[in-house]
Amino acid sequence: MDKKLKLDIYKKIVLSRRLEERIAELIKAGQVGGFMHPGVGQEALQVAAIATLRSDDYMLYAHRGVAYWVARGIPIQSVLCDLSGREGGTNRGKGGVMHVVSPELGVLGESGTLGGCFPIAAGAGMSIKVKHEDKVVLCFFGDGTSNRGTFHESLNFCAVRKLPVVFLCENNGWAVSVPTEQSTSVKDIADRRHGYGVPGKTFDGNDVEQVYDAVSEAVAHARAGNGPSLLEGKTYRLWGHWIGDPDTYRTREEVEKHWRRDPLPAYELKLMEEKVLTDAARAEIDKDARAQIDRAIAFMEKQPFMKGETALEDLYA
Amino acid sequence: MDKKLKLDIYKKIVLSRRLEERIAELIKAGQVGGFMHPGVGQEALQVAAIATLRSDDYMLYAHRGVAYWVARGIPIQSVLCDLSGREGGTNRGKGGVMHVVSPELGVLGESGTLGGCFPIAAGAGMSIKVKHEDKVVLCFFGDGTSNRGTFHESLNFCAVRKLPVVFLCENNGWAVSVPTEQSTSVKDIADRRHGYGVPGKTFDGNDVEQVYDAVSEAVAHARAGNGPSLLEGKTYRLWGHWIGDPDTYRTREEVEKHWRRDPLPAYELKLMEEKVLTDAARAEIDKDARAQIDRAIAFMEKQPFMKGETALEDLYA
Amino acid sequence: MRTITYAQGIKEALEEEMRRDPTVVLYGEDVAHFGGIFRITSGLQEEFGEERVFDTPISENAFVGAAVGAAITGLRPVVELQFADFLFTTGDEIILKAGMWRYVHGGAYKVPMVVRCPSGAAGVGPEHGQCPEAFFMHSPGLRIVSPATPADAKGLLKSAIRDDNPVLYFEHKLLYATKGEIPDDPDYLVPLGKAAIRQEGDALTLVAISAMVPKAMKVAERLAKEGHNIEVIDPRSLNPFDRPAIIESVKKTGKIVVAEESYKTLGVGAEIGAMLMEEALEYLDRPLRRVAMPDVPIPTAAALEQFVLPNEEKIYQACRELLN
Amino acid sequence: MRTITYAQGIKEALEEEMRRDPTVVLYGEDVAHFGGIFRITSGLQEEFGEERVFDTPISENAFVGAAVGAAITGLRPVVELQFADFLFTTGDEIILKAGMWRYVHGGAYKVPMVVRCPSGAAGVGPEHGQCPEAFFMHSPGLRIVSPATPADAKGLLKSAIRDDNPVLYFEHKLLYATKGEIPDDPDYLVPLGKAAIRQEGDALTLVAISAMVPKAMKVAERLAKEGHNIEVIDPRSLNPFDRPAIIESVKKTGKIVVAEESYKTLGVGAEIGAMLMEEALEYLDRPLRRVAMPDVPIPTAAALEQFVLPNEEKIYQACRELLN
Ligand SMILES: Cc1ncc(C[n+]2csc(CCOP(=O)(O)OP(=O)(O)O)c2C)c(N)n1
Ligand SMILES: Cc1ncc(C[n+]2csc(CCOP(=O)(O)OP(=O)(O)O)c2C)c(N)n1
Ligand SMILES: [Mg+2]
Ligand SMILES: [Mg+2]
Repeated sequence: MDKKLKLDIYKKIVLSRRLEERIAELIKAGQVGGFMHPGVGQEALQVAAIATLRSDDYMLYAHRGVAYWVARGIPIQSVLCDLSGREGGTNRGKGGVMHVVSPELGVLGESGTLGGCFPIAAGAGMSIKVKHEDKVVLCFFGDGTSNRGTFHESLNFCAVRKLPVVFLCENNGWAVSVPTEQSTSVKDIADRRHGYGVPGKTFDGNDVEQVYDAVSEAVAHARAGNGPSLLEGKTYRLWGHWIGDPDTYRTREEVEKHWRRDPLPAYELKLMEEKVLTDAARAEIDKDARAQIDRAIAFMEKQPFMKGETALEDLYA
Repeated sequence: MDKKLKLDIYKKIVLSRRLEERIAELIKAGQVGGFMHPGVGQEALQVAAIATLRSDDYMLYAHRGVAYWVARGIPIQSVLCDLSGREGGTNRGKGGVMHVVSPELGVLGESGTLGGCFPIAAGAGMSIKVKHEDKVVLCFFGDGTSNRGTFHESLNFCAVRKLPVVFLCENNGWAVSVPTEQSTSVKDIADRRHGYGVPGKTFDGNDVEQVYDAVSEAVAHARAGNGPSLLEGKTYRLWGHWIGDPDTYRTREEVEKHWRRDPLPAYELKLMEEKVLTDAARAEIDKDARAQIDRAIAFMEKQPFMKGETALEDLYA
Repeated sequence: MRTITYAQGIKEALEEEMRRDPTVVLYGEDVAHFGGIFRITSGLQEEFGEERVFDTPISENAFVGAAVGAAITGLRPVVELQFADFLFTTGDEIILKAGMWRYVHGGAYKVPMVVRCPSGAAGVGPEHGQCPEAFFMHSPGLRIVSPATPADAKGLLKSAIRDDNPVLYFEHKLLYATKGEIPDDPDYLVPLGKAAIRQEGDALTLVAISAMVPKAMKVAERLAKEGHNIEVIDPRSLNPFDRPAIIESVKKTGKIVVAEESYKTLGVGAEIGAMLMEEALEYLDRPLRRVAMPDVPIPTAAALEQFVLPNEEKIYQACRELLN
Repeated sequence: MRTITYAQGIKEALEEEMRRDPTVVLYGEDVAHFGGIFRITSGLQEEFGEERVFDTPISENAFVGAAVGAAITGLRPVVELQFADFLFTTGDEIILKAGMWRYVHGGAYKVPMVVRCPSGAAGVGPEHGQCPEAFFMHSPGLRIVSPATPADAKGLLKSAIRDDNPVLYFEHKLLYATKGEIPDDPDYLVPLGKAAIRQEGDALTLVAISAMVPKAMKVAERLAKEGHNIEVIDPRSLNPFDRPAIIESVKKTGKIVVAEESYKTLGVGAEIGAMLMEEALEYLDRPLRRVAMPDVPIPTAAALEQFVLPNEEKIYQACRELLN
């Protein structure tokens, strides 16, 4: 990882974090609606993983936060318009923030039913293979989602057909109120790779370099035509499951402990130590992120709401 | 395994084999209809596994053959009536031989969609646990069926809730025309246990003692409250997928090779060597099986066909 | 008489039936410790223990299918799906297993189970906001209920739990907070298959399902002020379906509007229309009007959602058209 | 004109479209080496290679869902399910993914895919013998076709493959061996959404779907001999659904019978009845008659299956009743 890449990842983590903070304020103030699952604490995993992709690769994000889109370069103003149901979003009021999309950037969209993503990822892999392309598909999913049957069917399908799909589990320890160990029969979800004879590993999902290395390796494996991998980054959901979650199901101590492992200050510190980042640059990046967000919100607020009757459009091609 | 048990298993294998041969004749002669998937070659696995159960345990059989029912003691005349749509069957013309059932014997029935069995087995396990019983559930399934998503969901569910379910794969090398290695990402399906942290093993499914030992161990584990296991017996489907299958997809050499591993003569030989079986007893057992079948067919032929209007019964309780 | 909310009605039914019958178990995602994402089941695990009230993995096939396995071996499972839409992830388990296990095995087993399905558009888009009753009304072997009031929420759920057949119980998310009276009788049951005449009248028959019922009542009020006494029928249960109640009403009124939140094509209104054409054609003096979702998924943005959703005004207009 | 079977029609459509368009791929259980359990696809792997024609694991969720993923990234997958009933195992993939991926993402993607679904009772019981079209007709975003003749089997499948939307293609098992004429035109297409008037007449409208069409034609012949000239309409496609064709016919005949193999409640006949009640009430001089499966699963034993299945005699009786 060169300096430019590190800084780029850092900036995107900062922008994601600041954006979610603002979105939470907007939602709490009733200024936007939207069914938003915040990703605070998981941005390092999301941004560093996406940084391994080529611009023509495909990705399927999970329901957790904005960092996937920030990382891939979807304009944040479009995300805000999706959130608020205004013109200028990516899905014309249809899918809200659950279905942000960008065909140009290979962002295929999201399945609102958990586990719906796996077969879609397999299918994108299938089309890469049939067309003899050297693209890959990166498919994010949560620890809880790894218990859906589609996980099994798709892993097996991709393995036997050697499809270029990287399955990346964001293990944040919880599925809404249910701790992973209570719902999931293995400690490390990447161990499920033994059921499919595919490579993979478990790593610290809050450590940018570990993420980048592991995902790069899996992406290279896929791109070389060697088939799928199953990866798992251990991370933590620092906020509630959704904005407004009473979050009564876990102790404050547990959450506190994980705030001390927050990947944003951790990466900041690391980059400072490595002299990639200075105090001044840090302040600049933060300021710039906030300014971008201000502009995007200003843009959003000027956009008209999508017209009701457009509900009848976009169904059939 | 004592002598009585060995002989009992042997007799049931013989009866199953003779019965399928007769059913095949009846079907080919157009005397009965029925959607029959013969189990010839897999009877050792089926009969020996079921021999490990207690009379109050539950079982879910797969779609392959009659040996499950013979082993569990469902009268063969009832099976024939199910096959031919006559009164005296177990399901009153509703499910045919796909849905032979016996609540008294804990035979819960079959799911016509592959993989539908796994959640049902999990549910029976759940009820055992809630009622603090010490029963177990034995759930048969094919290698191809192990690729259904319900397999994954149910294994995980049983593992985390420690439900007394023994999942037993009959790996016969084929799913209709598709060889296992082409559809399945692991060589040994029991290896998938590593995705669920449950015990299990792969063994020779044509060897009565290996089957009996492995299943006994898993049943004891479940009965003791230690949760599910995933077992796999390697076997072979000596006949076509269904009666009438053109069977064009595999070489005669392959099939011939497996006929030389046919578990029926193999077990016969073993029991003769062990002096459990004599030539005279063998002839007697065969004769008795044929006589039972003759009687059952005679019974069946005298039974009236189910009346059409009963189609409207048995839907709601 | 007490006043309770619809959510409370559901919870009381669960508590009472679980106290009454130790074979009733309750499970689903987040139902135990957290008390369910709609907070219906809080406190139940404390009272009934971990074996009878528990959280499941995100494995709808396994846990819905497990209800069938549990039901045929002596339990009465009540399963909570987080959203009714997730029924589609369990098509095999609901339609081919729950609905048919008894039949294909010649009546050998009973399948007493309830699947609780929070339904209804509420700003949550196409995969979390459907009212999919009609899909399952087409499928043999299932019972289907869609209560509209707190009393029915309670009384129908208690009946559903006691019923020996699989019941899909649709609880509309936007009704949870609504209030209503309920008799004190601790064994208050509402039978499956009996429609409620919410208001008697002879000018027109308005059939309203689930969250459409309160809207229909407002329309009835408004029309009453305009001199039209309409009859409002809440079928409450879609299988069994109280066909005679609707037919009798139409014989009196000659006019019918059906208001529902399902998609229009082959929504519940389609069956009602066809049934009337079969059995009451000579009594019909005006065309059928169906106020339903147009045949598009439910969009997320508020303006779009409002555009497609049936509402009081749309129901009113449909009635007016027939009354003119 | 040539004479071909329905099965051949399907196969020719696959071959021609795969030759024409390299993005068409075909897969499913046993379709490649074996040529499919109904032997429709034999030889296709030899011609098009392992990448475009392949066998899948028994993983309906994965491979039907994969068709959506492949379709949005530039392929035109044709998936074979072994039995239409297995659609229920893929409810999420069909209804919420294939049907809605385009919509929820604001039209960003096209989803050109076809799922071939062998349908119909044939002595194989409730989980291998259904005609489940009506379930999916209720669901937005899907195209649904049910050809009844060899020419339509071919022409509709070719159109389905070229269509940019997900199409469920229901091929009735008992029609595979039926024969019929087909134009030589190598680009013979039948448009989705256009009903075929199989016979013109003004005494009664008989709408027949899929395997009911040949039975309806026999009934028409019989009635013609008795002096009644009935009109037989084969909708061919259920989404888009050619409503005007039926409405126009009924305006002429005033009487309608619908014959289908779906369950009666909320079968296709329900939508037809409701539609006519909305749009042609004043033309209807006799009640609707629906000849359909009673609301029970399809039993396996021949006598029971025959009892529940709609057949020529039942259709004839329904028509006679209205004509008297
Ligand atoms: C099939 C299905 N079941 C349940 C849900 C509701 N749901 C949404 S997010 C969530 C928790 C997911 O947990 P996990 O996969 O660990 O992801 P995380 O939320 O922790 O990021 C649940 C249960 C859903 N959307 N789809
Ligand atoms: C969900 C589902 N998909 C496909 C089928 C059709 N089918 C019946 S048996 C069979 C092969 C099963 O293979 P396996 O599990 O290995 O069992 P075997 O037949 O070899 O005993 C198939 C594909 C089905 N019944 N259900
Ligand atoms: Mg999680
Ligand atoms: Mg097999």
